[in-house]
Amino acid sequence: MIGNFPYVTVAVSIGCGLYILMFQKNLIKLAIGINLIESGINLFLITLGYRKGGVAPIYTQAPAGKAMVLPTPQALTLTSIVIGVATSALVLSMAMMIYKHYGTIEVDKARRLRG
Amino acid sequence: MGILLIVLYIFLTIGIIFNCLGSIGLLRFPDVYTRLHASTKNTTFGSIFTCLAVIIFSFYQLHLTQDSKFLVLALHTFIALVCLLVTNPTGAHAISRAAHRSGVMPKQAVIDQLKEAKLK
Amino acid sequence: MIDFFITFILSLIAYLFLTASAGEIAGLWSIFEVVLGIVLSVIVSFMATRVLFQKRSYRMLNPARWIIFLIYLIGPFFWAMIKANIDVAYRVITGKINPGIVKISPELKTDLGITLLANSITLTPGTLSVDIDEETNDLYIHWINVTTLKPTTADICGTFPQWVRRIAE
Amino acid sequence: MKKIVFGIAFILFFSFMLVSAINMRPFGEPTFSEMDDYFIKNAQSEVGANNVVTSIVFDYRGFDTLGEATVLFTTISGIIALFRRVNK
Amino acid sequence: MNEFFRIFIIPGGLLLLFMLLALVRLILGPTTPDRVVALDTINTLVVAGMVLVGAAYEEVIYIDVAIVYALLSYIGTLYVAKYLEERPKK
Amino acid sequence: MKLMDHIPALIIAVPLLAAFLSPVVGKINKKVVGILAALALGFSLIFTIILAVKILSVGPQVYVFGAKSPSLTLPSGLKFPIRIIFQIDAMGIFMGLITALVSFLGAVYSLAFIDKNNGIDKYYSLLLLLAVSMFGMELTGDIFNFFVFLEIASMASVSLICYKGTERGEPVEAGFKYMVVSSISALMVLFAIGIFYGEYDVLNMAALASVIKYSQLDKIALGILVPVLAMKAGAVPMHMWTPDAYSEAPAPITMILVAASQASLYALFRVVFSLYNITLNTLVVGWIIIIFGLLSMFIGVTMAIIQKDIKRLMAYHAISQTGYMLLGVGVGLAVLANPIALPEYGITAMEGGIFHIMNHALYKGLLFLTAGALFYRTGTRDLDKMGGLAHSMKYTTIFFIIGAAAIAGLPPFNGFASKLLIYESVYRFNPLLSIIAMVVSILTLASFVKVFHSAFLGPQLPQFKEVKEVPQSMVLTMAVLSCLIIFFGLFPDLIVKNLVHPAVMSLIEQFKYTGIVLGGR
Amino acid sequence: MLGLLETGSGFWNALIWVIVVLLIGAIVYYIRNKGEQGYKKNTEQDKPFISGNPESSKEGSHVSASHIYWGFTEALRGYYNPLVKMHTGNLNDYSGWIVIIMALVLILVGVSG
Amino acid sequence: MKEMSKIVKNITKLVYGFIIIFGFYVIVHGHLTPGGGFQGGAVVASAFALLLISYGQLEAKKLLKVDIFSLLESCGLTAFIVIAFLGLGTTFFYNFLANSGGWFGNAVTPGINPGDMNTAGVLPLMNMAVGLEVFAGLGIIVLLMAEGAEYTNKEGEHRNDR
Amino acid sequence: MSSFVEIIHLATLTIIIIAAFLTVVFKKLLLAVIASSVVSLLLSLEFYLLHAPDVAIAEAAIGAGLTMAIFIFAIRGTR
Repeated sequence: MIGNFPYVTVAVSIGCGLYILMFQKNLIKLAIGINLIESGINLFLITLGYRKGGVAPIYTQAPAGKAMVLPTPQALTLTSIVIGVATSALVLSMAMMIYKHYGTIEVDKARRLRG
Repeated sequence: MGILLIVLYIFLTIGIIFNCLGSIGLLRFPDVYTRLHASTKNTTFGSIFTCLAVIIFSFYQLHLTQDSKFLVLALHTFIALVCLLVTNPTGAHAISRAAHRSGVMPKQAVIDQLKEAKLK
Repeated sequence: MIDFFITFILSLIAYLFLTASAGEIAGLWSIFEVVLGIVLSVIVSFMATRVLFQKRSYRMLNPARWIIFLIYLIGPFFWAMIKANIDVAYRVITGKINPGIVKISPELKTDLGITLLANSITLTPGTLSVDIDEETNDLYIHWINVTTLKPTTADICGTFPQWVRRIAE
Repeated sequence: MKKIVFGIAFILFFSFMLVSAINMRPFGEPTFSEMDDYFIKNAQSEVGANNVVTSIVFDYRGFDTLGEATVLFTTISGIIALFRRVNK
Repeated sequence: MNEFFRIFIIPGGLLLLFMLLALVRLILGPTTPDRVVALDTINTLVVAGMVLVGAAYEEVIYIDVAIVYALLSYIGTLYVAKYLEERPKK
Repeated sequence: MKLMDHIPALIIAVPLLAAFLSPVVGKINKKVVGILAALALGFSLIFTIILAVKILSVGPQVYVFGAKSPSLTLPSGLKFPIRIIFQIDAMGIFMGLITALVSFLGAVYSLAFIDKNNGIDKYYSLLLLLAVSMFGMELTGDIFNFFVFLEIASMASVSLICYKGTERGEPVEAGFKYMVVSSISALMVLFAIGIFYGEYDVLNMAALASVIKYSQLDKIALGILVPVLAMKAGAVPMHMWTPDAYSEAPAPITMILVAASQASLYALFRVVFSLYNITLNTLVVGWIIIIFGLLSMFIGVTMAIIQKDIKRLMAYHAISQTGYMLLGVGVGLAVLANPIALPEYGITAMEGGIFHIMNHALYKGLLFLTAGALFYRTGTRDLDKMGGLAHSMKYTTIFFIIGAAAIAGLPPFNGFASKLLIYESVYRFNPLLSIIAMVVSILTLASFVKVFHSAFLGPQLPQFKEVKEVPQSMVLTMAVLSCLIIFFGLFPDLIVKNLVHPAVMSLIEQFKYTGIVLGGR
Repeated sequence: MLGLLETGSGFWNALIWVIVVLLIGAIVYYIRNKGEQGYKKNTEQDKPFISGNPESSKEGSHVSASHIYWGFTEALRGYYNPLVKMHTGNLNDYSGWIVIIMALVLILVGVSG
Repeated sequence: MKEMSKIVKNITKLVYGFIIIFGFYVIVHGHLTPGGGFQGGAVVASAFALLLISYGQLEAKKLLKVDIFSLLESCGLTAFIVIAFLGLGTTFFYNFLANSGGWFGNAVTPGINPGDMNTAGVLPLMNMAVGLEVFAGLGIIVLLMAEGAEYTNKEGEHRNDR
Repeated sequence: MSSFVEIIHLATLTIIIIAAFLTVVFKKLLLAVIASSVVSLLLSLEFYLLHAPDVAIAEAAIGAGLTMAIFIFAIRGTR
């Protein structure tokens, strides 16, 4: 019934992020776009590790007699989440500095480097 | 067991009904403040009852099986409930204050003494 | 110093509450857990003492106040909450509202008291605390069903101010 | 003009993503799970941790975690360097 | 399916489904505070739903997530409220 | 010896420890930080050389993190490795040598170049982290670990590009652009990793290479990985970040950034050769890489001719030189499945391309350093405002001539040797490509004549009367690079036979790469 | 032999090249020495002339960078104009090109099978 | 950044300590319950964000110092890598304490168990080190960005000059 | 019964998709940030439902508290 709907969600999320990066003109919006792609990929990794009828791979007071979902993607996603927050922090502080120097955060106007 | 189950079902039903009413109120009411009334009160109240259901049931299981995990379940659910009780009204207060200061005025208001007072 | 100690005890209680499970001490905690909890509580006390005790008031240390607080929570507060929810449910279904923002002066002195009152008001019949006057502790309240244009404190929050005064002042 | 080209490319790429999403193995049924089954089975005896995820994060793939902590450190160094005031 | 699952999954699921109603307000909401209220409602529902679903799965450790969620969604709400409060009036 | 076994870990761990300590050291004494960084990178260089000698004499090395012994890749009863493994073959250590050399020299050059304001400790710790991340990308054998190091590399390089951003807006803008494109690329790499993991439940590259099937999803992963890594290396038409970033970064950082983009180039080769090898359609993918190379060469050099900013001009040349590497290796890939053409000219083309990586790092580093020296003394990067600097900066002039001759492919410098290898072998593949490469070489010479003329020649300008030669440590760094360039130019056969040829063979022979980890299969 | 690099269809040896260059240099120096040496320093004989005219002042003779290769860029105007216009410095274009190339490579890889 | 209303401030007072102790609980129980260094560190850092938002910048700056956080961050990372170095007798990142019987060295009973704190070797130590690093690091990010917002926006340009 | 779990999955994923679209559509930055925070919070719920509580805690802590905070600082800084 659920089919491959999680994967479709992943594709839509990444697509929305790329759309923002390609067509929208605000630097902070671009950071949101990167965040969106990030969330899509995190969901992708976790979805890969899901096993139907499984429980979390933690033995502390777990319900008896059930399979466990795959733990590796969870470890990878943990890494990826922290990297994501680091990325957005850096991007946003750079956007603030650009505003400080240029007085604008529009992509069209903040382009002194060209040619 | 029978009485317990009935109590449980009653609690869960109350919880669901009030949460549902909160969500519907969020849709039906005309402005921010009245929506806050619906969402804050009703969802908090509903959540109290669902959490209470879980706590009661886990105490019953603890009594039945003497397994320490049900104690943990009850305690942690209680903590979650307390967090919800503390944070929800404060959040509502913050939103309503911000809304009023950012210029969103209540609709169909018969009286607005705050606007008259004009804090800062 | 006493601030530090109180924070320490409170955080230790919170920690032990969180970690209660099987173990040697009282059947709930292992020794290692408790030792670790003490160490962590000391660290937390270093971080949180200055936040928790900005004004040196130890009024809340009296156990009698805690009991009154519990009674208040279970008794009048919970009853008012039930009333509030049925009231709001009625309004959600029928859509009858008559809102307005009114001002009341509960004349509470302490910060904790006014906080408690404001949060109680938010969760009880037809009222929502919108803003607070920082000097005089007057509350501005959004009232969903305005009956009088000049309400008294009792109109809006019933007996709450008395309870709060008993608890926090 | 440029927007049209970008739009076409975006639609193409997006359709590729959708194709790969539909071609992915069915949701919730991993085909191979040799590595993860090893982790689930042996984490308790080898590392001694109940939480398999933590034992992967800090033991089996501990070097990744070092890298991850380094990413955070790098970012913070960068932000401090960016917001520093130059003393002249 | 054990007893827990049978009792708790349907209420939990229903609570999570009510999010869709709040989402409508998030889409429609004429002003920003309306949308924040919708966000707040979603958060409360999610916390309650998480507790129920965790109980249904009989996984006591899952409740920690609900606590974190309850505490931290409040911070997000405060941030938005603070921003709205300080926004210069037009 | 016990310590010998742990060298692969120490290469990374020592600079990392120094990077973590440098904020603390910087609080105590600001001057020591630079020396600490140079010292740590010097250790890394020594370790890398020891490791290189070991690898070239004994064979590829592995290092398993956290296992019961450093070479225990497979616990009993498993087909695939479960821990993170450093698998270092000739290609990896070749890139590692470049990185170690370039980052060490960059740290030494920075001692005098960067003024001692309150961000100095952050500068050195970021420089160390950039070096660490490059080592990690080159030595690691785990695909997710590669992603982590890629992310560190982009963060560190962005922060360093923005280092001057407190005063001017342009560095921040360049950094922002680089950050956005590199995070897109890193996320896409992660997506591809997810696809691989979902299909095979394996994260080790060698194990992945042994099971890969080139199915529909593998094709999509390839189609994502190739452009994204080519973008990080600066291939046209995704090169636009390169001139911005290279021209706005401080000079020693630009030198290291060149090496960093070559690390992504290395990753591209690793993906195409070691991961897929002949399972993929070599002709198509080879031609895709060749076309990237051609476009990069031609557009890079033509854009360079019209630039007025000296570092921007050199940045476009960096793009153009990247094209040579892509061309050489692309030809090698295109004939990979052809057992006749491969030994006849394919291997030679790849030798040319990979030898060019090292040469490029050396002479482009030297050129950026001379540009930095000019900026250090004159305070401008605009060629219109310079002139007559040969009168006052004799050493810099000589180093610039050496670098320019090397990049233009004049004999007897090292650029000629690698370009000759590429020309001759590519001519056998397709004569047109070879001719285009030669034309590009001529245009390169032309544009450097322009720089030389307008910056160094001419009468001494009045505003530069006070200009002196740059400080000792900067001259020393440039002298070391020049000596290496001349040495490589005079004895290219030593390098090609001992370093480049094993590197090429380790790329081509996939079973060797998988055999390190999975046991000779 | 030291320095001998096999290139597939020939060889390259930098040492031989250097020796040849040195030899040629020696020959050139020798021929140059054969020439007449009878001019005196700091006289009319020593002065440079450009096309028979005396050299103009040094400051004026320096050609600044943007004027070098003016003819080249002018002749290739049709090539340069679109190329320079392509380098807009607009961040949307940067990401757009990546997506375009990814789509193209995906199509090529997918079609070729 | 000004302070918020009295109600929010008072609630912050109560919740702040609880969030921190909860974050520490998540950190040290990383090998038993969901959580670990990163999650717990993020929770603790959120407490700092809460303090910052409700008390305003001037007040929060008295309580939270960037320099101290920077030092703590370096300490955490150095501790992490030193623990990794200590395993160098066998390999880098070797878990030398697990199943050794000493500190954190109890053997765990296989299968489902209520969880013993005293297990898992170096994992709790690493959790603590990473937790220290992460909460200090994210705290620095929040503080610096709050300060940077005052520094870069137009109104704050003249007002806020350290 | 377990098909009910699938319905919950579907609802959560649908909300994620809608919120992602809203992120694109909203022109005001604050609204876009709110929508992206909805994405991140619901993602946390989805992780929870997929039995990844470790990741759910991380996503809730970082997505709800910190990402919101730094985004709002950035909006304040560029005003």
